[in-house]
Amino acid sequence: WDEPIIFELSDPGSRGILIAPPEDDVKAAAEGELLPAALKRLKLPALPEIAQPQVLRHFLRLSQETMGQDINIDIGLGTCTMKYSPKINEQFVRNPKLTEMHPLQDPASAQGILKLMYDFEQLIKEISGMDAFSFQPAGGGAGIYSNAAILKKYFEERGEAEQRTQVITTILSHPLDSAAPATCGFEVITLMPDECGYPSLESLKAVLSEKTAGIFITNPEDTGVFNPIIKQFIDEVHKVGGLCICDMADYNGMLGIIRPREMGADMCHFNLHKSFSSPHGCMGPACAAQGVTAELAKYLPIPRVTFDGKTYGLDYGEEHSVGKIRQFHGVVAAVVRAYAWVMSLGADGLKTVAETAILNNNYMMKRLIEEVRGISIPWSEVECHRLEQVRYSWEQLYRDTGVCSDDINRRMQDFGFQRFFPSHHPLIVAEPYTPEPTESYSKADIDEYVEALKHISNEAYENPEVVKTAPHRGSISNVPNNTIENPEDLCVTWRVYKRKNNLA
Amino acid sequence: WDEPIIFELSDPGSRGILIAPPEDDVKAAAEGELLPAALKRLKLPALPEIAQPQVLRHFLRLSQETMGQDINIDIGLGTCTMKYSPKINEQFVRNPKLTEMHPLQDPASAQGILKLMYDFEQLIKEISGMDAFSFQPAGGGAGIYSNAAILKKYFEERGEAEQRTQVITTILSHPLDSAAPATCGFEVITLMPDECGYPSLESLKAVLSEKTAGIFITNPEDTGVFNPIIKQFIDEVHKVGGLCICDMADYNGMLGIIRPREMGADMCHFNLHKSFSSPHGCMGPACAAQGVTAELAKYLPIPRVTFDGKTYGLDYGEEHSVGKIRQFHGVVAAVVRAYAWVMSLGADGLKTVAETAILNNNYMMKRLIEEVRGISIPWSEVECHRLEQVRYSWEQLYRDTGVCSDDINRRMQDFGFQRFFPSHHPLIVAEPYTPEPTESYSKADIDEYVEALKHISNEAYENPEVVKTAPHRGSISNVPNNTIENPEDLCVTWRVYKRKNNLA
Amino acid sequence: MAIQYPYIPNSNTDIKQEMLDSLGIKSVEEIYSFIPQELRLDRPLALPAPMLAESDLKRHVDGILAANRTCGESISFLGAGCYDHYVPAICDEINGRSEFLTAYSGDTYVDHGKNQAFFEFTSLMGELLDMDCVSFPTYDGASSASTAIMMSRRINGRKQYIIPRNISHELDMQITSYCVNMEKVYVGYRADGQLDLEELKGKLCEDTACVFIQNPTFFGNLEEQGQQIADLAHAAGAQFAVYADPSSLGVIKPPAHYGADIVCGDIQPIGMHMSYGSGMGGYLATHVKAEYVLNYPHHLYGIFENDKGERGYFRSLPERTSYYRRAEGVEFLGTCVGLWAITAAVYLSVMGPKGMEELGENILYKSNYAKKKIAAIPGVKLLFQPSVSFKEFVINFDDSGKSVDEINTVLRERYDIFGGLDLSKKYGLGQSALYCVTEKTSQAQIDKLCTALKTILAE
Amino acid sequence: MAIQYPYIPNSNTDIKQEMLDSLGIKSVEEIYSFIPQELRLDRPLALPAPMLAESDLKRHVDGILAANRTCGESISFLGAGCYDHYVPAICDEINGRSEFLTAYSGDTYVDHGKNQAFFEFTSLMGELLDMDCVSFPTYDGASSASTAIMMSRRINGRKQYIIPRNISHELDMQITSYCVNMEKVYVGYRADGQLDLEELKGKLCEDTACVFIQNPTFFGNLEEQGQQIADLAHAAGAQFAVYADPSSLGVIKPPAHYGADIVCGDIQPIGMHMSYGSGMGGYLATHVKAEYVLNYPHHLYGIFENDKGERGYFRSLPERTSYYRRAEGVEFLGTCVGLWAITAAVYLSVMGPKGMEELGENILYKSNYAKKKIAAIPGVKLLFQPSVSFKEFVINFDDSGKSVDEINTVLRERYDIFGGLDLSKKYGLGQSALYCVTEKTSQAQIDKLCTALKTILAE
Repeated sequence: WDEPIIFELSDPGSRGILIAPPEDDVKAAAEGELLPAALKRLKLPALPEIAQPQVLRHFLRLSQETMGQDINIDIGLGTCTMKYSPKINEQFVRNPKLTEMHPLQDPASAQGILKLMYDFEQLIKEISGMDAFSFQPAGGGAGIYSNAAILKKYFEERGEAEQRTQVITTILSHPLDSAAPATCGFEVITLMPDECGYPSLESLKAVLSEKTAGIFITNPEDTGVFNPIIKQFIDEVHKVGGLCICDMADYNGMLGIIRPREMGADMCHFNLHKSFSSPHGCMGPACAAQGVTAELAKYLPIPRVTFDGKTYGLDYGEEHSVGKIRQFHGVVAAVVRAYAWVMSLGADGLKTVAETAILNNNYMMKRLIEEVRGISIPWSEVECHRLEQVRYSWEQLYRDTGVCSDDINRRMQDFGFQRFFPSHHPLIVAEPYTPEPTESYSKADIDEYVEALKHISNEAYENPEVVKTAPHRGSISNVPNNTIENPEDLCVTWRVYKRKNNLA
Repeated sequence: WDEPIIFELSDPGSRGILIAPPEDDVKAAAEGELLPAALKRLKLPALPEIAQPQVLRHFLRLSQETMGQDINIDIGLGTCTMKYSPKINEQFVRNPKLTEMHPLQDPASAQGILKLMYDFEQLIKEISGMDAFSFQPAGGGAGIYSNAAILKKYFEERGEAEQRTQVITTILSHPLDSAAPATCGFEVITLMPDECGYPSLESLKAVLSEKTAGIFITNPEDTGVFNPIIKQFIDEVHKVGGLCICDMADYNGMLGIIRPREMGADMCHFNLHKSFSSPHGCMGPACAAQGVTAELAKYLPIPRVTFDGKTYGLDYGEEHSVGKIRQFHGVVAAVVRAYAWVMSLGADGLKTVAETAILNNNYMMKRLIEEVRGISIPWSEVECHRLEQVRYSWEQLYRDTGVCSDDINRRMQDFGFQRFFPSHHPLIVAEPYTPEPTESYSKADIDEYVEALKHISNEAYENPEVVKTAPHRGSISNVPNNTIENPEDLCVTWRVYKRKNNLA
Repeated sequence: MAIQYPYIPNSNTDIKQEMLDSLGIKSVEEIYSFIPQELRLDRPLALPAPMLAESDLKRHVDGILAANRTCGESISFLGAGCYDHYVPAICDEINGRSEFLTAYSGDTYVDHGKNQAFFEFTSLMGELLDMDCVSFPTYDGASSASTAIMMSRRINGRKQYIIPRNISHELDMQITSYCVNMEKVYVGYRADGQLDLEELKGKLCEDTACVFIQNPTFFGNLEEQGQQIADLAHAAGAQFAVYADPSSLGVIKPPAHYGADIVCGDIQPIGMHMSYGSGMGGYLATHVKAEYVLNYPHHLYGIFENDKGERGYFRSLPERTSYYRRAEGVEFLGTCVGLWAITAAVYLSVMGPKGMEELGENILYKSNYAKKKIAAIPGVKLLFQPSVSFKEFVINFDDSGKSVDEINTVLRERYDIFGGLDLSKKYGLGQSALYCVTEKTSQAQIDKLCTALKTILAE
Repeated sequence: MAIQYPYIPNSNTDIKQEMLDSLGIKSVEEIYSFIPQELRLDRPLALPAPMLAESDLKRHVDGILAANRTCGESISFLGAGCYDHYVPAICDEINGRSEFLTAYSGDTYVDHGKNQAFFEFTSLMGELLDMDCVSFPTYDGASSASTAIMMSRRINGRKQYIIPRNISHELDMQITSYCVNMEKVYVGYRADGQLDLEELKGKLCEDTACVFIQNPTFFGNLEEQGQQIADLAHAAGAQFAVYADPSSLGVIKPPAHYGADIVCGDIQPIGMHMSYGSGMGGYLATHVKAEYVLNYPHHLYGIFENDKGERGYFRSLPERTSYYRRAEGVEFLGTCVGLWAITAAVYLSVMGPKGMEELGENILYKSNYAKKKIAAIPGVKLLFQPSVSFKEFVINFDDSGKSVDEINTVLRERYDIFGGLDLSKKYGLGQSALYCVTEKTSQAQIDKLCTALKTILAE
């Protein structure tokens, strides 16, 4: 489709939907103007005016130009855990019994959803080993932030807030394990990996002190490398009085195998829109289930769901809580989906998820390394243990052919695949590539995906131009010059674009 | 997408969904085998075995390779009345309050749907002027057949069944106005058009006799030509004792303007999946609302919905009825949609539908004739009145360039349009082309469509090969040799295809 | 100002004017002024005031439908041709896709995906039925049954069709409506519900076009003499047509295995919601022989391959059809149930062989359990014993002195249970009712029914 | 045999074996055996038995949700940040599309359609707000409010933010959670609900980063002194940030017209179902000036054109963000509410300027009607008169001698009405409740409420 911008479809005067006028009595009750002149909008907003079929067609076409997990073998987006979101769960969240619920209804009229939230808390407590959960954070970042907020509050209540100002993380933990504590006011110390792909215990010890508030750590790291001495890490942090916050966003390879409790975590978060199958929705709405130990439970955001053996309720007690991280109860729809997903699988099913994710990844890793020219795995010299994902490098291919990771990425689309995720910043691995073949893909899917990479690698060696100029079969072709120097050149609205281009 | 046949995705052993085993007590109640050996299926059906994400992906991809009205400017499919099917109406038919209704429930538990069916009958009675309706026929053909069945029954009850064996239709009426009465056992006489595009009164008179059971006539005819002397036609048929059955399938240009009652119809049918906006659903499910005069009401299929001023009921009286045309109550979902659609528009809105359909068509007709080389309109010599659609001819273009209507049709896809409908058989108009720009299209849509035709016409004159070898941007390219000579070469199942091609 | 209708872009006042101007006219009425006044309505339609706002419309329609009491809210034992099977979410997802929902008659190129889905439907049904030729589905099972019978006539030129007395009355009526100019001959059944073979022998003659049976029969029991019936029919030179429930075919022999020539039935059980009967769709299958193939009225979607190895799908042998040959075509062919074909394809793909087997087993166990438990209730008799039944069975209440109507009313009003279909009027079985259980019916629901019946019959 | 999970293709026993073989191992456990035993769970998870059949799962979850009583079933007057507006069917259609529902972070090429929809969201919001820069939306309005305040600090380096006492307590709490290391200063309001300008003047100082207001205020009345507040803030060198309800902007001046520098709020009212609070999403808008642009934490989807005239969309200036700069980035940025951005774009496209105007008018009329009618009930007092209110207003019950809690309980239990939010605990307004009406609220519902209140208060 060569679909115009929605404003270009406007026919002044057309209507996409009509609004009922107020009832006659309601209208009659008005005396004079309802708005003082000072408040009245003088000119209607310049929204487009389009009849309904044309609006529908426009957005349907845009949807077809979008590569959701449902429609492609979405192995490329590593660290994102692109897995199947069962369609039955969408029926649940689209049920008016959920959609028409106001978050401030009296709990007496919300017993269904409160029960479900309460029950899911019991499930995820067992899955994680943690003692209490909040589902209020509406995304992974918010989950980390909420943990940082508890960390702060915890030391405030202990009178150590002034002292414990430092947070430690690793460079290959998710960037938000650094950014969210920083936003919360902590000073962040970042550890670098050694030759195994994770920091040494010594490097950790070197930065621990009475200033240490805690450590925020992703394990496996962003690279898929699992830090096997995580427990020692955590023990060391505990020794200096700090808390340990485990980022379990990418938990898919560990369900039923490894729990934050056994690692020694004081806090953690799980992204329900990743391992627990709530769909990603073009980047949200999402939910981070924030789990803490019993000692820290009182600090969780309010309200918390309660159960007295008969009735479900809400506790709005503010005394110790960090307060609000998101309005109301968070993205409850994600909790509904995650609940349904866990209930559909049970203990054996969850472990099968993890083991299959690990198997898929290791199978693919073997094929890629053995069959695709120019690819390699950093930190695999000693031994190469990976769970559910791997960060590869196209450095060799780039040196050999001049084709870089980004070129390959654009070329993947021509084979009907979503782009791949290269790496978070900073780019420690050169020409990075981080796929994650979750349990939702069949062996045939993985094989098809590997074949495409082989094909592209061969192209790079034989006919690099075709890769460099990709995509060739996408909605648009290569768009160069996509960066701006001057922030005031930013053009994120049609009105600005029109002005710059002298359009009507 | 280059999507394999579903069987090719099979991984033996995989499951797409699991079925609950019977409860333990239920299982325990069984003694020995539940099925005698003679009844037992010995080998499971060779259905594919595929996990759910892969099944979903497969059919989603097939959906993207399908050009629904929602997604394109579907002007081409004339006589089909491709119009907008409002999305709100889909919410109604997907409401469990409808989907979970069994058709044989006691009326006491079905008052909602019965009221809606009853109320819609009142609406369409006024829209048509007819006195009674059945919504049982599940498609236009079934509606015509049901009318033929009443025609037969009517004469049977009058003792004239042996005598009145002939049905008259016109060659440019819908083929089923001929086929359905024939299936019902009538001898069909077909009138040919004169130079105005419809048969002369004389040609009708010449075939009328005491053998005449009735006339089945579409007006406007399949070509968009409106027969202005329809009333005289009907009067003549009535004079010899025959009944008149008007095919109102394509009623879109007449809503609020012309009614079968004023034409003098004894019976008629409306396709709710055309003018009344129920979606076409890849050819059904559909509904023909069958309308008759008071005299014929007792012959309608059973059951009929009744209302005693308080309660809605069902009358299963078989005495005069033609019985069953479809099981239960027909496609009630189409009635729900049509009801909602009519209620959303009202009298003014319906007339606006018709007038806009006429305006759109006449606007497009003017542009095509004036701007597109090689196109013409048969029967336009005397005067060219068309309501909501037109049958054009590409004969001139074909003579000039060798590019035929079918070539142009394939080429339309390259511009993002659904194919066009050429003509029903027999092809009286050479190189026919019958578009119908219903009220759902904007002027911009029509202009875009006309521009494409202009472009293709120019191509035909300048570079005919590109048109002849189309499509170039479709899911597949031109597939020659698609006809079979020997019926036993028919290959409508994968099992036969595999056998023929020696696949595993 | 005139209303600018959201569904009608060119109701836009300015644009309408622009278009009128380009045509050089002042009103649309000028375009149709050639139509005689006597044909034209001289007043506005007398319709209720419209609900122009979508929110009003929604409130209104939802309000009407709210008066329904559904099988999901109550406990239902209704079947009789329309069944409350579980519909996998993925079926609703696919048939709700805008592209499929609003496509129509586009062919090979533009609607490649739709056509492939159709081909997959016929292919999947071919496996389920173990037959090579399956057509695009028609309106409902009764339609396909009618065609099966008329197809027989076209094949052998004979006029009579033999149907059993344990056929659905509604199905019978519809066959009668369609099979005009043919003669219906009934054949009886024995106390155990099996066809009376002796009577059949007596009725078969050289004018028998076909023998038609339902299996399971309308009364739910399985016909065990399929092969004998086939042999008798074939010996008489007649076709043998079987109406089979696709939901049974994961465990029960497909008719082709006991000699059926033509197989038909309804696809509603495999993926379609009941929707007050909206979900019906008829399938028809035969072997690939000319006499059958050329006698289908329906579209036949054939597969072809071009030299690039791309596969495409075409309507094959269209010259048969009424679209090509009008009155001379094979019956008539209209818009049927394409969306249900796609949905059934999704259903069969997601169920697979094991799913169909488990479905069948589940239902067999449930009917067995329900029958046993109900048979133990005083005042109740199970008919057609000891035949095995699938999904449905007949309970007779004659000994209780109560009518089915009375019982069902109490069940509904007091227990929120929809009792089985009342058979007391048309079938000569006294006060009998046809009860249905599916995989959705739980043991608890069956138990609840039994408790209720026990109480009611003891009153 | 092991369960073959439908969601896990390679739980297929044979295929799993094939893959294990190709890796030369016997079990998956071998792959993760390098992980120390002490970290591994040495027992199966103690979870309830799974509901492997989709039909069981559906029955189970539907059964749980059935215990909810919804705002559609009852009559609700709850608002306070989450609103029961009508959601056009087309919004649900688009956000239910598989492609949008399950896409994630694909960029320019592969997710061209998604990115265009994002750009359209920001562009449409730009028109509604009359501002040039709008970011990808964040978690909720409270998040965007927090960023508005922190952005002010980043711009002018000051530490204090001034917020009015008529702010939502939940919003206030969340701002407090996020705006760490800043100082909150409250400013009061007058009896008519307007900000106390004198007090504001006294609080403004050289350490004021910004003045933040809600308009409409949390109590529903409109703040009429926007321009004066802006002038005072600007005179003190502070930013002026306004939290505005997008559903009001078809009739009410956008904050940019009375001097707002930063505008924020929640998009839930424009196309999102309430879903127990799931539908929230925060927008943030400013002018296109470097000091603002570089201080957004969010994605900014810019449009670019290549030499073929094709337009593409990129995340612009990504170096600002925490994804690029970790702890040094502007705040943190995570997965937010992309699907709601697309939905809001559909909503605004289908509503258009007239739709937004009519929506606003409808609500103005309804609040006016409801206020008048309620004010006439003995024992009831309307607060913050004579200020004009939009959608919400505060009723005080002190004169009635009854508590809001008592009243709401009776309303719910006896009349099936959800009364307004109880303000008696946090706001110092005595027994007061915040009532909300939207375009979905009918006159009949308001009348029913009045009748009920009259009866209850007279008891």
